[in-house]
Amino acid sequence: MATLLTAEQVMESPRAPREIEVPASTVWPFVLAFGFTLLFAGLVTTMSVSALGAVLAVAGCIGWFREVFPHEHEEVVPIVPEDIRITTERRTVERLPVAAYQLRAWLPVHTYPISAGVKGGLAGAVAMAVLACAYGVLKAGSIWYPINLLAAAVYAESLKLGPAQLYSFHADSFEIALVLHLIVSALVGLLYGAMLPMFARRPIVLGGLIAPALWSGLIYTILGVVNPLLASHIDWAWFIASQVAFGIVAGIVVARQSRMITQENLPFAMRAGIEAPGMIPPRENGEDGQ
Amino acid sequence: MSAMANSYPQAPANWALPDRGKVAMAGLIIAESAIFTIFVVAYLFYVGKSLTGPSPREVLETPIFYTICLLSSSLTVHLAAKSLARDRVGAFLGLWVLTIVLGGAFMYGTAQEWHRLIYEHGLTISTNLFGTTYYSLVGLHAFHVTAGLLMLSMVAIFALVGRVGVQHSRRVEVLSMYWHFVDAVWVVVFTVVYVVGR
Amino acid sequence: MQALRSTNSFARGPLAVLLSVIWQASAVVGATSPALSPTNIFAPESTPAKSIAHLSVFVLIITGIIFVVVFTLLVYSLIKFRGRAVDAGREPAQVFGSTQIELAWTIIPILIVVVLFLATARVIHAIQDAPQPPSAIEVTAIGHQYWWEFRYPKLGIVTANEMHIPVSDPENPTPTFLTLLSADTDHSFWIPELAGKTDLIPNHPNRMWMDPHRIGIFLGQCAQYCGVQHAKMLLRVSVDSPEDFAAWVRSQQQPAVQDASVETGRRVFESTACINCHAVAGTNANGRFGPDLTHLMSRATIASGAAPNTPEKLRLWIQDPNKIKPGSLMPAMQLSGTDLDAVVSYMETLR
Amino acid sequence: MSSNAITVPGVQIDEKPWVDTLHEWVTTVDHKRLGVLYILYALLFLVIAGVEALIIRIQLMFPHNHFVSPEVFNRLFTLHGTTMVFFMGMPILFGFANYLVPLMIGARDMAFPRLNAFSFWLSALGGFLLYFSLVGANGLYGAGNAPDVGWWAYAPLTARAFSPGHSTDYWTLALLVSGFGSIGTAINIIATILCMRCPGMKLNRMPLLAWLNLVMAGMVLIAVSPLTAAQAMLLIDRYLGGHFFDTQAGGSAVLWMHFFWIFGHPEVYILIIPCFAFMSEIIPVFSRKPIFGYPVMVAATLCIGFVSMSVWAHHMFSVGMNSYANSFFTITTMAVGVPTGIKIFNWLGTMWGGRIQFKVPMLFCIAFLFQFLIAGLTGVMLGSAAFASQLTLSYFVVAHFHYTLVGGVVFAVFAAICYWYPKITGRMLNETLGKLHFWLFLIGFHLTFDLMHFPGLLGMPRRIYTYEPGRGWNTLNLLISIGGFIQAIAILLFVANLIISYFKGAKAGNDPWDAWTLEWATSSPPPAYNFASIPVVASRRPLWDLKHPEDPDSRYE
Ligand code: HEA
Ligand code: HEA
Ligand code: HEC
Ligand code: CUA
Ligand SMILES: [Cu+2]
Repeated sequence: MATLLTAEQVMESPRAPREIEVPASTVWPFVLAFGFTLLFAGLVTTMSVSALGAVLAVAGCIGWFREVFPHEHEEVVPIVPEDIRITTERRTVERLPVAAYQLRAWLPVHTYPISAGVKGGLAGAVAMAVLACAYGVLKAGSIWYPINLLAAAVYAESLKLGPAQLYSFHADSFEIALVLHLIVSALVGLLYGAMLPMFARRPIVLGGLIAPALWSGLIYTILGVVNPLLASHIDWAWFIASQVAFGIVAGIVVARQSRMITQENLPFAMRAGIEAPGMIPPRENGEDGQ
Repeated sequence: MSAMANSYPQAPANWALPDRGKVAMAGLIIAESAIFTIFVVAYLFYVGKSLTGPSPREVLETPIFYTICLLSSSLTVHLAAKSLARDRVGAFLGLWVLTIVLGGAFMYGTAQEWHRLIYEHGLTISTNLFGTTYYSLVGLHAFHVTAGLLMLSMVAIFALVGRVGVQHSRRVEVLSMYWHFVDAVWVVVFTVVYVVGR
Repeated sequence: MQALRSTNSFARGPLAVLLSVIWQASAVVGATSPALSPTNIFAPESTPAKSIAHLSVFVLIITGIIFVVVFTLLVYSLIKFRGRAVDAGREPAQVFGSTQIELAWTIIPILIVVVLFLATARVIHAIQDAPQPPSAIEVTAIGHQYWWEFRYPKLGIVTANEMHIPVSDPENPTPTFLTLLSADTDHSFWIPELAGKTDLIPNHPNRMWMDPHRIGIFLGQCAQYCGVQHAKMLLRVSVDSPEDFAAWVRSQQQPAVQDASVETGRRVFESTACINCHAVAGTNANGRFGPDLTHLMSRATIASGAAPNTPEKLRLWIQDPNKIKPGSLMPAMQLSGTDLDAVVSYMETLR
Repeated sequence: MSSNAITVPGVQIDEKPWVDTLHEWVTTVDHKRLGVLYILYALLFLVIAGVEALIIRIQLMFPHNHFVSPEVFNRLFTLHGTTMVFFMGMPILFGFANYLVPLMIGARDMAFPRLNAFSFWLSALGGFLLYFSLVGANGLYGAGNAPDVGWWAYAPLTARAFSPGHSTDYWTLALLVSGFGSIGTAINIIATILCMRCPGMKLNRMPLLAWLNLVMAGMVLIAVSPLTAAQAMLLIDRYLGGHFFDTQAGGSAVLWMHFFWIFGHPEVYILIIPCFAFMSEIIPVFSRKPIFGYPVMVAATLCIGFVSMSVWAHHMFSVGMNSYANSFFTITTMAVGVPTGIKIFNWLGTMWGGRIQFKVPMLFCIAFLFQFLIAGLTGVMLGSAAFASQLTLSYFVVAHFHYTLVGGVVFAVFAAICYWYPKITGRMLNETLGKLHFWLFLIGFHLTFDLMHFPGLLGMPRRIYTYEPGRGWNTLNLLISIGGFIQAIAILLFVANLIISYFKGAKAGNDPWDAWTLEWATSSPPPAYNFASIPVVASRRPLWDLKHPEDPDSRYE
């Protein structure tokens, strides 16, 4: 609890000071600054200006030094008694609607740990990779095919691969594709982890179908720019299937992580983990906070 | 108004904040480090890019002895500050003066090296890129050593007339922070100029 | 569009009016048609400029979507949560934050950034690391304070201010590769419809290329501040058909025309300081400080576009360059009236 | 109520002889007075550099216009850019930091009051030194000896060979001198925030303004120092015949670019972060809600500070770096958008569910949000190296940075002045004049700088004193110039408002906005000692706790 005193209280309080010492005004910093500037100004005018600057600077230094040594020069200012009002007209504070039994300051208690999302994302990544490679083996006849295509997103060398080389192993493409795949999957997983509890009704539907559909639509529109090689070789049915596989696996893994409150009757504020004052009677030790 | 506390506020019992002198010196050191970094980068960038001689390999000699002087002055200044904190003013004064002597020796070394470069090898700041970067970097450091020596000497004078006591120990510590910094910079400058730059 | 509708419902305040005007105006002007300007970056005529324009539209769309979304949120909350008189004496619910929401609006932008980066990185690579085919034309462009020097080392041509290059047929590409040098300060080579800009920096040779798909004159100008007359360091690139280009090359390779009727002019030229700064192939004038004048009359403008190449302007220029281009590094030569006329006539024979 | 005249312009000052008043202000070491000095001095330079901009705009109204000579034009944009960044932007923000930080953390003064005065005078005299170039040497004719190398002063244009005389030296020395001042102030701000907080004011309870100024000051240390070093090198070149940037002797022009932008980019965040701080204080108060996501806001600021140290070469996309460097600086540049976006979203989150009061300071904040959004997005376009190779060095860049600097910094500064004016002077600003100022400035701003994007897209380079007709730039430039004059009228109104309200404004009382931070817990203007008794706090909103004792924040922290 913050405390501030009115001036009268200060006056009444036996330990409160009647007057306060503040640093005394002094001209020396100004003199030093002026001398310093003249010192430089001499370079663009004449040397005598620099000489004057040097003299002023030395004087400023000495003056300043004597201002703080042996002790700092202060002057005394009497306290002017004043009536400071700290008050408000706005007396009523509204509350967010929360479930009746959730009498907590921090809402809600149960949310996914961030790691849950990442785990889900990585699991989804595996599922997606399995499907993509399956596609490579079944349809294209080489497990490296989808990997080379993915790498072309960043790696312009891959763009230059002829049709034949697309089917063979390239260490650089492989590394790039792997890193890219893992990073994006982890990020998307994190996003799922954060958003699923907010839209709690059917996590798997949301994460497994709606999100992949949105995502695929997005990719569909931008792929030509981001990865033209992939765009020209893509099989959209398989692509969407692998997105859905990602979503479902990620959703399941996230949902498994901790048993969270998914009651849909909870207000959005709680599902979104909004931090706000609760409806509670004051805590006993409320005074010291933290 | 009912909100007003009606007792004089009590500060939290363990309310301690860092010393402002030290924080400020740390800030200054950060800023100075950035300045030195730029000069060091320029030096390294131009290594071997001079269009004319002389080159560092031809003219530089490694100043081992003076380097040792400067580095050991870090130790003496530390011990001096410690002595003052324990109120042993005599020891403080001795060590402090020793620090100044060591720093002075270093400056003497630099002066000698410059004299040799200028008069024996004709290398000045405008000779070539090496000259420009060398004198700037080493000169910037020498400038800092000189400034440090001036401040150290001032304290020494006050100490000699008996005006320095344990109550000034904090200020002296701040000054010694600066001196350590100047030494640390020398390690970098030394490496860059006399090891990497050749 | 969504933003438009929500602004209309907010039509109470002048803010709304202003915003929708801006929005619509920018939509109109944003659909920049090529006719708008001869230096429109959205009317590309060569591969590098085209891939940049393509990428630009993509970036504009993404940022446009971000704008619409955030703007809608802003306007919505301004309307929905504006303070009302009935709420006097009440504070709204005090909300401190939400980790999940923060996470969401951190990750979505990260993903967007990744996409933008990938799209950009590939275009950079495609433009900057393009190999030079053997059929390429090589030009060395040298920036001088307020004029351009063009050298065609393989063809033995030196010219100034107006560059000629052949049109490049996609079937049989003849791109032009430029080496960019500077004789004094920084400059930047910019023909918006042909390629992005690249600086000309002393001690720092640069490279760029273009493969124009259309015949015509392309305009541009120096883009990097280089001194007093940075503004009048204009560029003209003439993209010629292969035949025209070959003809141009042949004519440029000739030494200067020797025309007996302007003998006096030539003598004045060769006996004044002109020759310290200018070269005319086949004479004793071989200065390099100013533009090569061997084929001066083959150029449509003088002083890098500061004036059209007409006898009057040429006369004015030689009399006092500052009248046309104040700050230009060519001094007024103080020629007498007759000498001046003679020199101008001489210049006019340099085709 | 507050009838206090010990500090800051008060009624009683008028009764003293003016020499005494002057003496008081020159010798003062009070952080509030120094803050006011900073702000007034910066406003003076705002008008000076604004008039320079107006001359620029008159010259560019029509193609082939002859209002000023090319030499004068080049001096004008150099002075305009340099002044606006170094003698308007930085000082005004330092001024607010000086005034507000001690009050907001419950301190009696800055950590080093004398250093504070010294730093202020260095900054101020640096500005005067720069303007002395107008009368130095050649006198006033043709703008005298003023620097004409642009505010980045690229080498080798600054070398003796291309810039004889002293014009470039004025630029260097003025920035060097004020740079020392900036470093001094930054050290002072850091020491104040770390060492002078009132009891209970833990780091995680500090107002965001204090936090953001801490980050800003840290960036000043790391960013302004390289500029100082580079200036020292330039001086060595120009006075001692060194070759750092002498391209004839093997020196590198590109090295200067790197050095300048290692400073220059963080510099723009130094300018914007305190403005973020104003947003973070003003938006909550007029939305009647605490800032959304306080810890995230702090983290995002630190993140911006860090990342912005590694993006400098996005100003050099036309310089001819290899494709890897260009890609690297593309990703880092765009990455800055993420934490910045977080901040924008958090301000929206703060407004969401609040009760927004459209007072003048809040109007400026809303305009800030809208404009900074666009400014940031054009920044992202410039950050895409390939796109940037078309946009860079064109008027599109000029539009981008005026959107950030005027639409961002100047709007935020106006918000801050309108918000804290009652605290500083004890009087309310006139609301009607304020609204008029706001709308006029908004219209002028958008007319000028929205349209400025298009000449850039149509190939108009920056820093040209005149241009060719027939390129589609004419009408746009005319409208842009008109916008500049509307801004000028708005600023005139604002200045008038400041003066009139100072004498005629309603008394403010200590807490006119019903706010929650400590500066509102003392009288307006505050006494020399700030607080009669040092406050003790237990939450981020100490005044909320006092106003709602039944429901204090301290309970939830
Ligand atoms: C206050 C000053 C300020 C600020 C804050 C910024 C912010 C940014 N600037 Fe700007 N800039 C300048 C001042 C400023 N700039 C100046 C003065 C110059 C020119 C100097 C000169 O040449 O004279 C310049 C020049 C400049 C250039 C060089 C142009 C050139 O000369 O070629 C570039 C290039 O990348 C750039 C980029 C950016 C970016 C990416 C940001 C980012 O910080 C913006 C981040 C904000 C957002 C992106 C919007 C909000 C975010 C969201 C809503 C989240 C979603 C968004 C995404 C996922 C993208 N700026
Ligand atoms: C904080 C920084 C800031 C601010 C606020 C401004 C504000 C303005 N700027 Fe500036 N500008 C820069 C920073 C800034 N600028 C920088 C860094 C550059 C780059 C320089 C370089 O290239 O080196 C630049 C460059 C620049 C150019 C490009 C020059 C060129 O490349 O050729 C232009 C052109 O229009 C311009 C215009 C304006 C205008 C019209 C305003 C207006 O918003 C100004 C409004 C203010 C006023 C108008 C003052 C009010 C006046 C009065 C109250 C008095 C009334 C008097 C009369 C009417 C006579 N600026
Ligand atoms: C000190 C050097 C110098 C001298 C002497 C000089 N010039 Fe020039 N001249 C230049 C420069 C530099 C330019 C380019 C100016 C510009 O475009 O900014 C130029 C440009 C020209 C042009 C235009 C060329 C073009 O392609 O646009 C002509 C014609 C010309 N000079 C003729 C002359 C004549 C005739 C004389 C002598 C009477 C002369 N110059 C003397 C330096 C010189
Ligand atoms: Cu050459 Cu600008
Ligand atoms: Cu930048």
